[in-house]
Amino acid sequence: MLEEIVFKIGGEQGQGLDSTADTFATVINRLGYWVYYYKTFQSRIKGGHTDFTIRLGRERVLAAVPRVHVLAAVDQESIDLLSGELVENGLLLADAHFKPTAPSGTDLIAFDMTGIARELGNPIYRGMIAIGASAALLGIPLDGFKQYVAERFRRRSEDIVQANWSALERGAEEAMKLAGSRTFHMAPPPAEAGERILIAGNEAMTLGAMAAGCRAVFAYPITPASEVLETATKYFPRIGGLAVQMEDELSALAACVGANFAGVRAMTATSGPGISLMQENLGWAGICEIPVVVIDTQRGGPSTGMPTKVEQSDLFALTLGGHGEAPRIVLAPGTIDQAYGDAALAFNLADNYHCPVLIASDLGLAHWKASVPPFKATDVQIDRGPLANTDELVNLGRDVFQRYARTPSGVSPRSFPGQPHGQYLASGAEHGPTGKVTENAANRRYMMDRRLSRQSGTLMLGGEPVAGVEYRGDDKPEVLLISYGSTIGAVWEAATLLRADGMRVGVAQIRVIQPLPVRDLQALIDGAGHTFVIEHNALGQLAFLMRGHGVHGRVGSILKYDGTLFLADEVAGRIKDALLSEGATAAG
Amino acid sequence: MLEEIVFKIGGEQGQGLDSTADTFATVINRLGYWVYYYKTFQSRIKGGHTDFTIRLGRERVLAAVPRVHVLAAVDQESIDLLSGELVENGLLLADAHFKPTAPSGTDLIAFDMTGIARELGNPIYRGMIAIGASAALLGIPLDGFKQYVAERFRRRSEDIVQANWSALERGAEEAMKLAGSRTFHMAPPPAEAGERILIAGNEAMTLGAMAAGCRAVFAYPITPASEVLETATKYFPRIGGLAVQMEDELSALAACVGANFAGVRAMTATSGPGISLMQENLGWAGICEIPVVVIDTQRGGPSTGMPTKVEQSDLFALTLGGHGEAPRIVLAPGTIDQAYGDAALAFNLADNYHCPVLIASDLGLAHWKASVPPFKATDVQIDRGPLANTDELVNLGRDVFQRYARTPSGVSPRSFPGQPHGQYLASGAEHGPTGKVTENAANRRYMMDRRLSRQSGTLMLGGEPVAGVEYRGDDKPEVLLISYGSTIGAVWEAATLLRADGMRVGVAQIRVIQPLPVRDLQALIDGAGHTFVIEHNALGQLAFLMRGHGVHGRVGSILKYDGTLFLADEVAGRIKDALLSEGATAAG
Amino acid sequence: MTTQQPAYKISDYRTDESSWWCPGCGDFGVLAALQKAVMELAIAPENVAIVAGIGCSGKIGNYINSYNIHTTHGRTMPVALGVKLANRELTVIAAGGDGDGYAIGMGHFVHALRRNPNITYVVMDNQIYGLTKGQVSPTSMEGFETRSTPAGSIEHPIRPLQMAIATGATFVAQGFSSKQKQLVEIFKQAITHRGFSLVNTISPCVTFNKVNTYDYFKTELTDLETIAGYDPTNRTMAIETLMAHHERVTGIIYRKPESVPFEDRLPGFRADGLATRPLELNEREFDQIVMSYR
Amino acid sequence: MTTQQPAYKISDYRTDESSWWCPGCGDFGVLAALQKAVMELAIAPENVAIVAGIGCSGKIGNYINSYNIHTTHGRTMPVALGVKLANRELTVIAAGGDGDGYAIGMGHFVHALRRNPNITYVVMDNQIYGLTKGQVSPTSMEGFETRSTPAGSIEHPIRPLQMAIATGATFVAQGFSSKQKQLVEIFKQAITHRGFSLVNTISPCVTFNKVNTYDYFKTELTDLETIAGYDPTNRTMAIETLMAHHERVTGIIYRKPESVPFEDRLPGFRADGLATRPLELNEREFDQIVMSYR
Ligand SMILES: Cc1ncc(C[n+]2csc(CCOP(=O)(O)OP(=O)(O)O)c2C)c(N)n1
Ligand SMILES: Cc1ncc(C[n+]2csc(CCOP(=O)(O)OP(=O)(O)O)c2C)c(N)n1
Ligand code: SF4
Ligand code: SF4
Ligand SMILES: [Mg+2]
Ligand SMILES: [Mg+2]
Repeated sequence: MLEEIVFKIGGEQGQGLDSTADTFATVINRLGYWVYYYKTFQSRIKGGHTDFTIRLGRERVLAAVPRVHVLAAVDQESIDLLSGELVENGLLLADAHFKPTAPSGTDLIAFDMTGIARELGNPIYRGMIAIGASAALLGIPLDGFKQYVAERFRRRSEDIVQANWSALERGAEEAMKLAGSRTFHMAPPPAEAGERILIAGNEAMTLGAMAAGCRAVFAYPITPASEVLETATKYFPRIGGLAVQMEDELSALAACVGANFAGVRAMTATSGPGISLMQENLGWAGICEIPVVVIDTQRGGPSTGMPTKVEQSDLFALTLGGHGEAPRIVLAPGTIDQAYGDAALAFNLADNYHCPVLIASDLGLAHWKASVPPFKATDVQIDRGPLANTDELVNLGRDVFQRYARTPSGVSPRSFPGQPHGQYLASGAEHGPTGKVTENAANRRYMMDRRLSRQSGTLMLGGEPVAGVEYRGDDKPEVLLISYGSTIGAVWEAATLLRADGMRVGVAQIRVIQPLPVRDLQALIDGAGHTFVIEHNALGQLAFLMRGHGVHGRVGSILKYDGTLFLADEVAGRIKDALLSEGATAAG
Repeated sequence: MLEEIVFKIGGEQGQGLDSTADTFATVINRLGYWVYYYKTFQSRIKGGHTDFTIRLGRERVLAAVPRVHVLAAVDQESIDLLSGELVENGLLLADAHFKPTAPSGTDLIAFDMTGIARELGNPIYRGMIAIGASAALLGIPLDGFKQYVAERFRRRSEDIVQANWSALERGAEEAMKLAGSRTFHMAPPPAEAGERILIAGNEAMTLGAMAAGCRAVFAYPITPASEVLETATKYFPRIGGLAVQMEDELSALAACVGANFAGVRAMTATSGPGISLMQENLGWAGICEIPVVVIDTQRGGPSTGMPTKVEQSDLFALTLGGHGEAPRIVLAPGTIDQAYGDAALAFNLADNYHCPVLIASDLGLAHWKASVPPFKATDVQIDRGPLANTDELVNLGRDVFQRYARTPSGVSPRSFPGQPHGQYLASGAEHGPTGKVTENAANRRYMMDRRLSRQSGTLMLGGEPVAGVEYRGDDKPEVLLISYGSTIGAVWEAATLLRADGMRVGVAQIRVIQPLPVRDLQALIDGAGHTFVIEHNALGQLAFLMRGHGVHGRVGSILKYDGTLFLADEVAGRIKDALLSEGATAAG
Repeated sequence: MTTQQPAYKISDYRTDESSWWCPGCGDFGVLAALQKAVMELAIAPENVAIVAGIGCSGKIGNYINSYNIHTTHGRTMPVALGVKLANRELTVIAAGGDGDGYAIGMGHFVHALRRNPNITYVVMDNQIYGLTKGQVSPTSMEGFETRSTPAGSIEHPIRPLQMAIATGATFVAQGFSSKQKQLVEIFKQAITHRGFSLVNTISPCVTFNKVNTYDYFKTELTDLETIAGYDPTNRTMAIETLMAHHERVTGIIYRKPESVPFEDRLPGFRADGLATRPLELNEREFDQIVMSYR
Repeated sequence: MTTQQPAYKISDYRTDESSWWCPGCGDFGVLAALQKAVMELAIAPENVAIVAGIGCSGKIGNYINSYNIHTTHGRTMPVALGVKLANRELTVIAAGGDGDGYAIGMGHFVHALRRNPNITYVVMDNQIYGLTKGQVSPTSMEGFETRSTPAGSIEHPIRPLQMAIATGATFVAQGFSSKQKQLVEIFKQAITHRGFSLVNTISPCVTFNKVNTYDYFKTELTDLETIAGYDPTNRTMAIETLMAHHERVTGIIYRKPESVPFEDRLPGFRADGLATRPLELNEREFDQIVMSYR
C-alpha cells in the first residue's frame, strides 16, 4: 500500500489530453487525496509535446517529482521523452494502436484502446479507457470515477453515462489482464479528509482579490497570467464588478490606477514583458501615493524568452525596475492557499501603504493545481486604510484638504472624487501637502523620505506585523535553505530528504521580497551553519538583493534557469555537493 | 589677482538671460580661461526663476560652487534667492530701474541700465551693459568682448557693432564709478592656453557618436535629453545620416535596434520615463544579441518627478530594470571629454559585445557646459567587432550560417541583410545557434551563460581592458571617495579641500557601472581607511549594487536627493562629520 | 455624489495656482471655457475629475478646483476609463496636448474611441511640443521648421477628426481657444453627450509656434454654423466637409445620437457608482463559486 | 545587395522549420502567397527582411528563408522603419496579427501610415488572439464570445482599412488567405508600391474562432474586381465602398500613385543603402562642426 503515487500522461498538444488529465485529477481530489497537478507545454497551439502529471498522496504534496508510477503515453515521443521518469517496476500504458515500443527497463502495458473505444461507439472514449486502465494500474477503485461521470453526464443522457462506465471498466479489465500482479496499490484516502477544491494559483488569486473587495480587473492577455482576467470576466459581473481587456499593459495598469484613484479596488495581472512595460506607471502610482495591485506571473525571460517555462527572474524588475525612486511592496506566495491570502493581503497593504503592491507569482504557482481546503470569504478582512471623512471634509471647507499631509506614519487619509472639499491634484511631478507641484528642496527631502519609508522595516497591518519570512524546520540548523514562490515545494521536500540523511535543516520561505525581512534573515543565517538560496534564475536575484540590503554571511546559491523544474532530489543533491566541495561535513 | 572667479546672473525665465549668459561664457572661454557654466531652471516655459553661473579659472574647473563674486540680478527674487552665495565683499549688480533692495552683507552696485539702453537706441542693449559692468567688476578687460561682438554683428551692420561696444563701455564705466576699489581682479588667462570649445555633454555625446560612425538617431523629446536628437538633426543629414523624431520611446529604441540589425550604428537618447518604457526592448536586443546604444540623461524621478533637477537615480533601472535576465553594459562619463569618448566607446563595445550599451548621463553632464580641447575625429577608432565575411558566407552555402555559433568568447560574427547566405532569425524567444526557436534545456543553459557572460569580468576592446574605475589621489588614503557622473567634479574638489585639512584622500571615479569593476573596487576599499560613496539619490544605488556584487568593507553613503547640487564644501563637510561620528580621527 | 443643483460661481472652479503658462498661451482660453461649461451645467467641483496629460497643456489640472489626476505622458485615456468605470456618476474630462494624445498616446486614443465611454477628451492642439521647447508634433504642418526638424517636417500631419470618425467616434468637435462662446457651447454638448467626445481645441503656442498663430487661424477657420444645411449627424457629410476644409473648421462636426456608452454595455454593470458600494461579498455566492473548483 | 535577376525557386524561400501552426490555419496561405510574390518579383532571399510580431502569425519568419527579426509584441512598425532606413535596398516586410498590430501596436501603425516609408505591412487578421488561446481582438465582431468576453464583446471592432485611408495611407488592400492568386498579386503590388502598403489579410484561426471561418468568408467577401468602375485611386470611392461593404472586400482598395516614400524626403538621405557606406567621417567637416562650439 503506497502513501503516494504519481501518474503522468503525455502526447501531442491539442489532442484532448488535458481533459483526460483534468478528469483524472478532479476525481482523485474528490476522493479525498491531496493532489498536485502540473503540466509542461509549448508556445504553440497544436502540435508539440505536452504532458500532465498528477501526484497524489495521503498527505499534502506540493512539488514536481520525477518518480512516475504509471505513464500513459499517447505517442512514441512521450515514451522516448518521459519513460526515464518511471520508478522501478513503473508501468507504461499505451494504445497498441500506435504500435508503441518501450525502452528497456520499462514495463509496457499496451492494448487497443482505440479499438475498444470504437466498439463503445466513439473514439472519444479512449480518454476514459485510459483513465480506467490507469486507475487500475495504480490500485485506485473505479467508484469515484463512476460517480463523477454520472454527475457530469446524467443530464445529457443515461446512455452516455453507461458508455463511459463501460469505458472505465474495459480499460481497467484490459490493464489488469496485462499487468497481473505488477499493479501498484495506493492506500485509501485519509479518513478525516474534509472537502477540498483543486485549483490553480491564477484562479486562487482572482478569488482572493474578489473576497478582498476588488471589483475591477484591467489586463492584457499573456501566458501564463491570462487566467486572472479570464476568471474575473466570469465572476466579477455577477457581483457588480467588471473586467476589461485593454489594448496593452501600459493602459491596463493606467486604468487600474485611475479606478483606485476614484475609490475602487482594481488590479491587473501580467507576465515579464508586461512588467517591463509597466515600469513608468508603477513609479507614477508610487509618487501619487495611489494603491494598486499587480500580479506578475513570471516565466522564462528575457523578452519573449521561454513563455511556457518556469522561471523566477523578474525580482530585479519588480523591486528595482523603474527610473527614479518610488515605493513598491512585493509579496511572494508559494502555495495555492498563500496565493489566495496574498491577493487579499495585497489590497489591504496597498490601501494602507498607498503604493503599488506587486505579487511575484510564477508559472508554477499560477498554472499548476493543488488540493486546498475551500476558501472562505470570511477568512479575508477588508482594511481600507486611512480615508478622509466626508463630514470632516465639509467642515474643513475649501482649499484646505491636504492629501499629502505630514503624519507620523508618512501615510495620510485620501479622499475620493465625489467627496465635497476633498479635491486635490494627484501628480507624477513632485508636490507639496495639497498636491500642488513644487521644487522646494526641503519639501522634496520630506516627500522622498515619506514615500520610501514604505519599503523599509516590517510591514504592519492593523497593528500586527506581516511575516516577511516563514521558518520551518530544526533549531540551529546545519543547513538553512532560503527560497520563495512555487520553488518552495521542492525545497520543503529537499529538506525532508536531507533530514533523512541525518542533517538538521531549516527552510526559510520569503513571503515579502520588498521590504525584505533583513533582520529576520540575518538572524536565521547567523544561527545556521550553511545557507543556500534556491531560485529559478541565473543571476541569483534574491541573494543579490539580500546582499544589497546588507544581509551577510556564508550564503551560497543553488540556481536553475534551463526551463526545467527544480526537483527535491536534485536540490538535496546539489546541496550535498556544495557542502562537500566546501569541505564541510555533510552528516549521514 | 584671483586665480578663479564666479559670475552669476539670475532672473525670470523667458527674458533673454540665457543669451546674455551665453555671450559672457563664450567670450570667457575664447579668452583662454577654463569655464564651467551651469544653470537652474524650472519645468515651465516663461516665468519662474532661472539663473546662470559661470565659473572661470586659470585651471580646469568642473563643479558648481556657492562662492559668487559678482551677482547680476534682473529681479528682486534673484537677490533674495541668490545673494547668500556671494563671497565676502561680493558685488551685487542690478538695474536701478527695478528699485532693487539688497540684503545686508552685500554690496549693491545699481545703475539705470534700462535708461542707458534706451539712450543707445534699444532696451535690448541692457544685456550687453550688464556684461560690460560685470566684466569690469570682475577685473576682466573688455577687449575680448568687443572682438566677439564685432565678429558676430559686423555682417549685420557696423552701427550695431558700435552700439554694442558703447553698451559694454558704458556698463563698465558706470560699474567702476560705483564700485571704486571694490572690484575684483582676475588674473590673465594662462599663456599656454590652446584653443578650447565650450560645449555641453549632450552635444559632446552626439559628436562622439558621429565620430564613431553612428549615422542614425531615433528619439523622442524629453528634458534633459532632447539636445541629442536636436544636435543630430543638425549634423547627421550632412554626412548622409538621419535623425528621426519618433512617436514615443518604445518606437525610438525599436527603430534603433532595427537599424543596428541591418548594419547601421544607431542610438537613442532619453531620460528616466523613457528608460522605463524601453525596458522590454532592451531585453529583446539583449537576447537577440543586437548592439544598440542608449543615452539616459538622468533627472529627478520617479515618474515626472523634478524634470529640471539633477539626480542619479536610474542606476537600478539601467542595470537591473528589465524582466528576465539579459546583458547590458552601462558606462558613466563624468566630464565633457569623457562624454565624447564614452559615446564613441559605447558603439565599439556594443559591436563587440552584441548587446545594449547604456550611457548613464545626468542633467548636470548633459546641460552644463565646460571648456575642453576640441574633439578630433582621429581620437576615435572604429571597431566593428566580429562580422561575417561575405565571401565565406557564399562558400558556406545555404542553411549553414550560425549567427549564434558557439565561440570561446560567447560572441559570434553577425551578418547583415543583403549578405547572401547570411540569413538568420533574430528572435526574442530562446533559440539555438542558427536562431531557430527551441526550448531545449541544454541549449538554454548555454545561451543564458553566453549572454550573461557579457556583463561580468572586465570589458575588453582590441585586446585592451576598458578601465572600470579611475583612481586619482594619494597612496593608502585615509579616506576613499567613490563617485560617478557629473558629481565627480564636486568630489574631486572635496578631495582637495580634505587634503588641505591634512588628510590623505583618494577618489575613485566609476566609469563602468555594469560590469561593475568589483575586484578593483575591493582592492581600493581594502587599501583605504574609510570609504564613502557619494551619489545624487536616496537609496544609495551604487553602494547597493556594490554590495550586491559582493564588494564589502566599511563603506558609508553620502546622499543628496533634494534637487540641489552637491557642492565641494558640502561633500567635504559631510565626510568630516561622518568620520567624527564614526569616532574616527579626522586629521587636521 | 449628491445631486444638488446650486448656482456655482466661476471662482468655485478656480485654484490659487500661479501661472504655469506663458502670457497669451492659447491654453488659458481652453481653461476658461471649460470652467464656464461645468459651471453652466451646474456640476459640483467635487464631481468633476480632470485627467491631464504631460505637456504645457497637461498643467490645466493645476488651475481647476476639482479632482485632478496628472498622468504619465500619453496615458490620459486609460486613466480616464478607470476613473469613469469606478464611478460613473463623475464627470470625467481628459485633457492634454497634441503630442500627448496623438503621438505617444495615439494607440489609447483609438481604443478609447472604439470603446466609447462617457468621457470628454479635450486635446489642446498647438501643433508643437510646448513643454519640451518646440519640437515637431503629429499635427505640425508639412515643412514646419522646429528644433527637431530644422529642415522642415517631412511627415504628413495626422488628421485626428477624420480618423476619429472613421474609427467610429460618436462625438467629434473642434473649437478655437479664442472663440470662447462657441467653445463653451461645444464643451457643454460634449460633456452631456452620452459617450466619448473628442474636442480638438486649437490653442496657439505663442512661444514656439510662429506659424499657426491666432491671426493665422482667424482667416483659416470656417465655422460649421455658417455652412448652410450642415448636418452633424450625417457621417458622410462630416467626412467630406473635413476633407474639403483640411480639417480647419470649428463647431460640432459629428454626433451619433444613438450612442450608448461603454459602461452601459458592460455585463452586470450597475447604474450607481461602483466606488460608492460596499466591498463585502455575498458569502453564499462566493461559496458557490469556490465550490465550482471541486 | 547585388542586383542579380536569377530565377528563384519557391524552395529558395523556405526553411526546414516544422509546423508552428495548427493544421488548416489561415496563416499557411499568407506564407505561401508571400513566398510566391517575392519569388515572382525575383527578390533574392538575402535582400528580404521580414519583421514579425508576436502571436501565431508572428511565427511566419520561422518559415521564410530571408533575414528575419522577431520583435517584441506590437513593435513591428518602428523596427521595420529602422531596417528600411538603414538599408533602403532591402525589401522590408512587416507581418503580425490583428492584436499585435491593432491593439498594442495601434499607435505605431498610425505613425507608420503617416510617415509612409517603403514597407509592406501584412496583418494576418483572424479576429482573435491565437497564441494566447482565444481572447477578443480589436477586429473581433461585437457580441463575439471569447475567453475574455464570455458574455460577448461589447467593443466596436476597429475598421483598419477606413482608418488607414483617413489617416493618409498610400496603399491599402485586403486579401483572403485561401484566395491565393489574388493575394499573390496584392503582395506583388504592395511590395512594388513606393511607400507604405497595408495588406490586411483575412487568415482564419481554425482553433479558436468558430465564427469567422473559411465558410463564413466565402459568402461574406466581395471581390473589388467584380465592382464595375471601381477605381482604387479614388479616395472617396474607396471609403464609401468600405462603408457600404463593412470592410468585407478583397483586392486593392486604395492606392495613391504619387506617393513619395519617407526615406526620399529625409534631408540629405542618399539613394544607396546607408548600411553599405564606410563609417569614417570627413575630418575637415567634423572639425568645422566641432569648432562651431568655440
Ligand atoms: C515618457 C515621456 N516621454 C517624454 C516626455 C517629455 N515630454 C514632456 S511634455 C512632452 C510633449 C509636449 O507636447 P504636447 O503634448 O503637444 O503638449 P504641449 O506642451 O504642447 O501642451 C514631452 C515629449 C515625458 N514627460 N514622458
Ligand atoms: C508585451 C506583451 N504582452 C502580451 C504578450 C502575449 N501575447 C503573445 S501573442 C499575443 C496576441 C496574439 O494575437 P494576435 O496578435 O492577433 O496574433 P495571432 O496569435 O492571432 O496570430 C499576446 C497578447 C506578449 N508576448 N507581450
Ligand atoms: S510654451 Fe507655448 S504651449 Fe507652453 S505655455 Fe508657453 S505658449 Fe503655452
Ligand atoms: S491557434 Fe489559430 S492562429 Fe494559431 S496556429 Fe492555430 S489556427 Fe492558426
Ligand atoms: Mg502641443
Ligand atoms: Mg489574431
